[in-house]
Amino acid sequence: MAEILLEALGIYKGYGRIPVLKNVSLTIERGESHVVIGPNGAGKSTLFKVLTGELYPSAGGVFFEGKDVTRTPAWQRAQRGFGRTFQVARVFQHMSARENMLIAVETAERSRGAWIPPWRLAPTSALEARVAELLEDVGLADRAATVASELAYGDRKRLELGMTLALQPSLLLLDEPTAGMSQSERKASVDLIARVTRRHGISLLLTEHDMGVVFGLATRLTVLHYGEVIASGEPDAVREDARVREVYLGHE
Amino acid sequence: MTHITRRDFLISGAALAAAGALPTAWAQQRGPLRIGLITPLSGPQEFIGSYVKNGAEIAVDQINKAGGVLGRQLALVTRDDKANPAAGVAAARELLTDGVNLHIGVISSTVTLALGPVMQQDNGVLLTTGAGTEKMNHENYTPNVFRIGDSPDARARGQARLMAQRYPNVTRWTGLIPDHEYGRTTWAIFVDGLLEFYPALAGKKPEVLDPVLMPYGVSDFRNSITLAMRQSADGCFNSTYGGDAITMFQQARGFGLVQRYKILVDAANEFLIARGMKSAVPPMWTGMHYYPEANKGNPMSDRFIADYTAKTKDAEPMGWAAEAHSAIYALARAIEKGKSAESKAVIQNLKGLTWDTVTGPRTLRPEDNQAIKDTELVFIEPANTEKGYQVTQYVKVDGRSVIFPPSPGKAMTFRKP
Amino acid sequence: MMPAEARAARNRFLATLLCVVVAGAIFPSVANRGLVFIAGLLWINVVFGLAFNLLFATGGILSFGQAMFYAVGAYAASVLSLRLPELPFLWALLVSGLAGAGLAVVAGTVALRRSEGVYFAVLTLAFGELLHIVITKSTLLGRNDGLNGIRRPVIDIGMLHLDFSAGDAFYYFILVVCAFLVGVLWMVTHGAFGRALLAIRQEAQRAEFLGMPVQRYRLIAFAISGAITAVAGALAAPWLQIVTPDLARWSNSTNPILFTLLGGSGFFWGPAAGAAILSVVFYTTRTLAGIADLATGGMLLVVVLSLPGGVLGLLNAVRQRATRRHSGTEAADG
Amino acid sequence: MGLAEWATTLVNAMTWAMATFLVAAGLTLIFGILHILNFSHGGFFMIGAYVAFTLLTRLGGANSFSAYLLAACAAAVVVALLGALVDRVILQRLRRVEDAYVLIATYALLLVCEGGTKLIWGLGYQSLQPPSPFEGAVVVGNFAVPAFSLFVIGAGLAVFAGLEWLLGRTAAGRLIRAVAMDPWTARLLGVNVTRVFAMTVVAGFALAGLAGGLLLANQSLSPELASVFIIQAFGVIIVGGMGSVRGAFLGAMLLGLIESVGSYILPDLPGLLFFAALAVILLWRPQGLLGRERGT
Repeated sequence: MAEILLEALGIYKGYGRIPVLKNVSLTIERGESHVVIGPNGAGKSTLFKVLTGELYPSAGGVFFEGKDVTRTPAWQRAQRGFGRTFQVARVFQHMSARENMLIAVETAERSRGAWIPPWRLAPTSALEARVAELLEDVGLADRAATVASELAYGDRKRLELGMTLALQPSLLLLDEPTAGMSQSERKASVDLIARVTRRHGISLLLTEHDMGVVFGLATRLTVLHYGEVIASGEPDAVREDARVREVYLGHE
Repeated sequence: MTHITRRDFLISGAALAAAGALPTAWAQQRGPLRIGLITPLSGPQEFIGSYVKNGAEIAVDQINKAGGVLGRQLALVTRDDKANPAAGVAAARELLTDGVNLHIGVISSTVTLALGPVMQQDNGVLLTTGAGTEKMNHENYTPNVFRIGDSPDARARGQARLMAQRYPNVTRWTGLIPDHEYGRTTWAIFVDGLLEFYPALAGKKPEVLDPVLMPYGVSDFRNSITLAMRQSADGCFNSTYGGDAITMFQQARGFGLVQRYKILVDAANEFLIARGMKSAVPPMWTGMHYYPEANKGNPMSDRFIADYTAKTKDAEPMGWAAEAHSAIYALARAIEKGKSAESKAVIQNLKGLTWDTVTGPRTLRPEDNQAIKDTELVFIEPANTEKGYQVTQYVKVDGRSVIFPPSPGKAMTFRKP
Repeated sequence: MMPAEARAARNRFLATLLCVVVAGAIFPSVANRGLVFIAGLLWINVVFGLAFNLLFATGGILSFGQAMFYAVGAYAASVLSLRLPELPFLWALLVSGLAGAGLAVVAGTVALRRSEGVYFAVLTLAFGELLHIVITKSTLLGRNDGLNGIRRPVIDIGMLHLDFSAGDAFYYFILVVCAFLVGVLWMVTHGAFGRALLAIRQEAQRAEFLGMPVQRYRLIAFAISGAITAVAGALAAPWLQIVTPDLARWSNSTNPILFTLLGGSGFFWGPAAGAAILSVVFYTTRTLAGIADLATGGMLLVVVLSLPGGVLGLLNAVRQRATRRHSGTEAADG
Repeated sequence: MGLAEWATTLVNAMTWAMATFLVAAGLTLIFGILHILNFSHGGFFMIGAYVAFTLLTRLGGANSFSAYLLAACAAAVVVALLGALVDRVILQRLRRVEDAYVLIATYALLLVCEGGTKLIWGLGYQSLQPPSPFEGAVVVGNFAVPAFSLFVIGAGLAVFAGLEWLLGRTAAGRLIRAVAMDPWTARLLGVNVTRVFAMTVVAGFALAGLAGGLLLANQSLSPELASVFIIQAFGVIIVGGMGSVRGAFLGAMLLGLIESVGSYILPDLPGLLFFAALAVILLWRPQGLLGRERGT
């Protein structure tokens, strides 16, 4: 059995009196692409927030590379190798794609303990090269100078993904990476995600609605229903699972 | 109010024009002799500034009608010091480099203290018309700054002396003292006076209680009033001022505080409290820069009141108006005496100058630039007049009998109980 | 921003700064000393405003307590010059800066728990009032009377012996130090740290998930602003030769905000322009008895309502329209 | 201290508290809905006081209780109209801009209030004695309470009760609370948010005017009055939790007690404990007693 990268044990989380996650546990092994699915309100986003450190669970623990990170603030998780994108792409709207990427690269440098003089106006050529390379990676080289707010939605999502890759994460957490995309864009971004994760040997956790995307990427599926894991395993196995068919695919 | 303000605006506009238009040298020689009037024309202290302005303008008009000084007319160059040191220094330095070396006005202590070094460095002269700080002729004495009115020691010791004379049996004293430097100083001086004059004049040793410290600039004095209610004193010295004083006495009425004292003496509110509270004013002695009734028959005073009433429809100006008036006359006399408006000569001739004012003759003490004048006190009582109050007694205490000897450069020292 | 552009931007800034300094340097020879005094205050106010705008425009933090840093600096310099006259003034400046930074860290750690807009403003305002009370109650700081008789310094650096105690010599010292501080602020704003702050301002959560310690960065920005403001205050003390507790009050905290909004927060030089305009306004209204409050208030309202981009924003718009019309006519001609 | 002293201290505390609450109520109401810290609130409180003063001195009846109340209501109406004007001309235009602009706009408005007051009513100090039923003292056993203190306390409680009813029990109140919770959703549900905002501003200003009228006999009247209450009112709403009327009520009573007890145990440092308490509370609960924690 491969090494466990991220492990969540008995997560409970509720807003006020309403419980959202009830005793949720899941593991992500190095190299796998783990997709969490579930109908709206199943608690996918909340689970996602707990794993990334945006929220802390009311009970249970999160372990990364064997270390307890349950209450580690998000920025420290990011420095340890979490890479996270948002359902609605979040980038620095008033900066060009290049500047966005530069921020990510410089932050990554700092996280690695490199000293960047606060007063340095322009990045070193090394960083410049890295920025260019990343933009190339996500296919935005030709839009480097475009201000983020003027980028097409799909491009913005890819920019965000690229910025996350700049951190050279060991685990990539994508919240509905293709939400709001056209079919063709979906296809493209699935390929992109598959490519980069494979190239850099990045493990993947994502929540998704679109079944095409799910079965295109997943090496393991976890099904969340009303805040509980009702099935987890090989995609095909899950697909055959009676309860899943009943509660989940029934909804399709 | 509106039309006065517009008129002020026009006047100062003209002054500005005069200041700007005339090339300095020429102005110095033939044009009007310009005198800087630096005083608050905005912010909370504008109220005081308005009296200073009117008083000075009246004096200038009077002197100009009489042919001016050394044949030259006087012109005021007015500046707003916002009762703020930065604005005051900026105004003073502007006027000084513009050739205006003689200044009056400034009633804020901090501005006065801030202008001391400026006047010294840039060879100017300043006559303050009501700044209360004792530091100006002690720790922070400079030969260029004069006070032509009451010094805090003359004022508060004069009040203590009067108390010892009039009320020999009132020997338990307390104070209602705002918790700032000026308040503490006036109390210390008043106590010093009690300790000197009760034994000397009443043959009794006064008993001085801890004063009740009052907050300032607040809406509620009831807690402090309650503390005062816990004391049993016969005499009370009030140093709270203006709006605070009115708020305090108004709230004290509900407690019946003032009735507990046989006598209440107020440091410097003149008619502020009386005008504010009308028939609700507590009966009190209060210190005045100038009380017209007390100076009836002094032609200068009578004429001042006539002109002031004509100018403002107000027959009972606050003392600052008289101070400004006296300051202008002091400058005029000193210039005439030395036949020169140069600072050096003016300072020389101000020192030791005796000149006539609305309060009678005053003398500027050469050692510390402090005027010696009589301390004027009035006793105010509620009355069913249309003003709601009336003055039932007034006295002048001889300034020489109460003022401390000069000690420029040294801090004041007081008798302690 | 390509390195070439970076260099261009830096040179543009240095050129502007040079012009300002030169103008400032020749000013005393053409203006009366009242104006020179006001100009001295103006340079200090320029720093006061720019340090605020580092927080506001770059950091997205609205501080309503800048006066406390100004006051801490002014009082630190005053106490040092009165109690330890032998301490070189440059050291006094340094200590003042550190005091400002220290205070900023203390106040910031509390206030940044509510860093969103007006909450932070109110909390910082409260801290300013607290400091004001502390000053009025402490004898070392001269209570309500403040501290006066603060002498202007004589500075010895190695061979160099500079006497600023006489006349207006200290004006030039203010000018130089302020130019230096403006330079520092420009670097902080446009350098890597400024970039990070700007990113945080635009999308704090994204920045956080990139691994930025967002709150720490905000605190650092607050400390830098506090330190620089305090040094500005320390320069004001010997220039005024008196410091009073009012320096710490919220009425003083409004000043840098006025400068910034008046000049235009979107421009690095905005607060400087605003400070200059306000000085001119106050100088020209200094004799308007009775209506100074109305005039100031009215003018502010007009600016806030009709010039959200500030005066520089207006000029910018005008220039752009001009160029557009120009190119338009060219097109017509061609 | 003895029972009588405790009682006096308590009455003083409540008087301070209710007077401050009267001023703070409108401030915190407007903040709660529009997230505007209205620096000019003190200015309009002052204008309310001047309006009531002018009515009572010109039309007479200065010492009749009903006339006093009527004048206060008139002041509330006048200032409410000014509020409507301010909302129309200034605040509505600043809905979309950053807090700083609104803050400065209200500060500028404060200057205008002060300047205007000086022009209209002059620079001098004035005051009005309480209506005859509330002059003098009420003697209870061995200690006397100023009758006007009781009036101030009563007025404060009444206004608090009124607001509680208005916000809790009426349709308008429900609307206002809905908008306060989440203007976006409210707009989605077809609530005319702009109107609710305007209503709130008018109500807040009316409260300022009412406070001015009710507290007319509490302190002296001069252009300085604008700034007299503002810091303690800020203190009260910060402690209580910005935007919460109940919080302001609690905060006022807490700080009032601290102020009173403080003046008893630290007579040489009047007012210091108020700020000390403010500092401690800020360190302990920056969001205030009833303030909503900031959402993550």
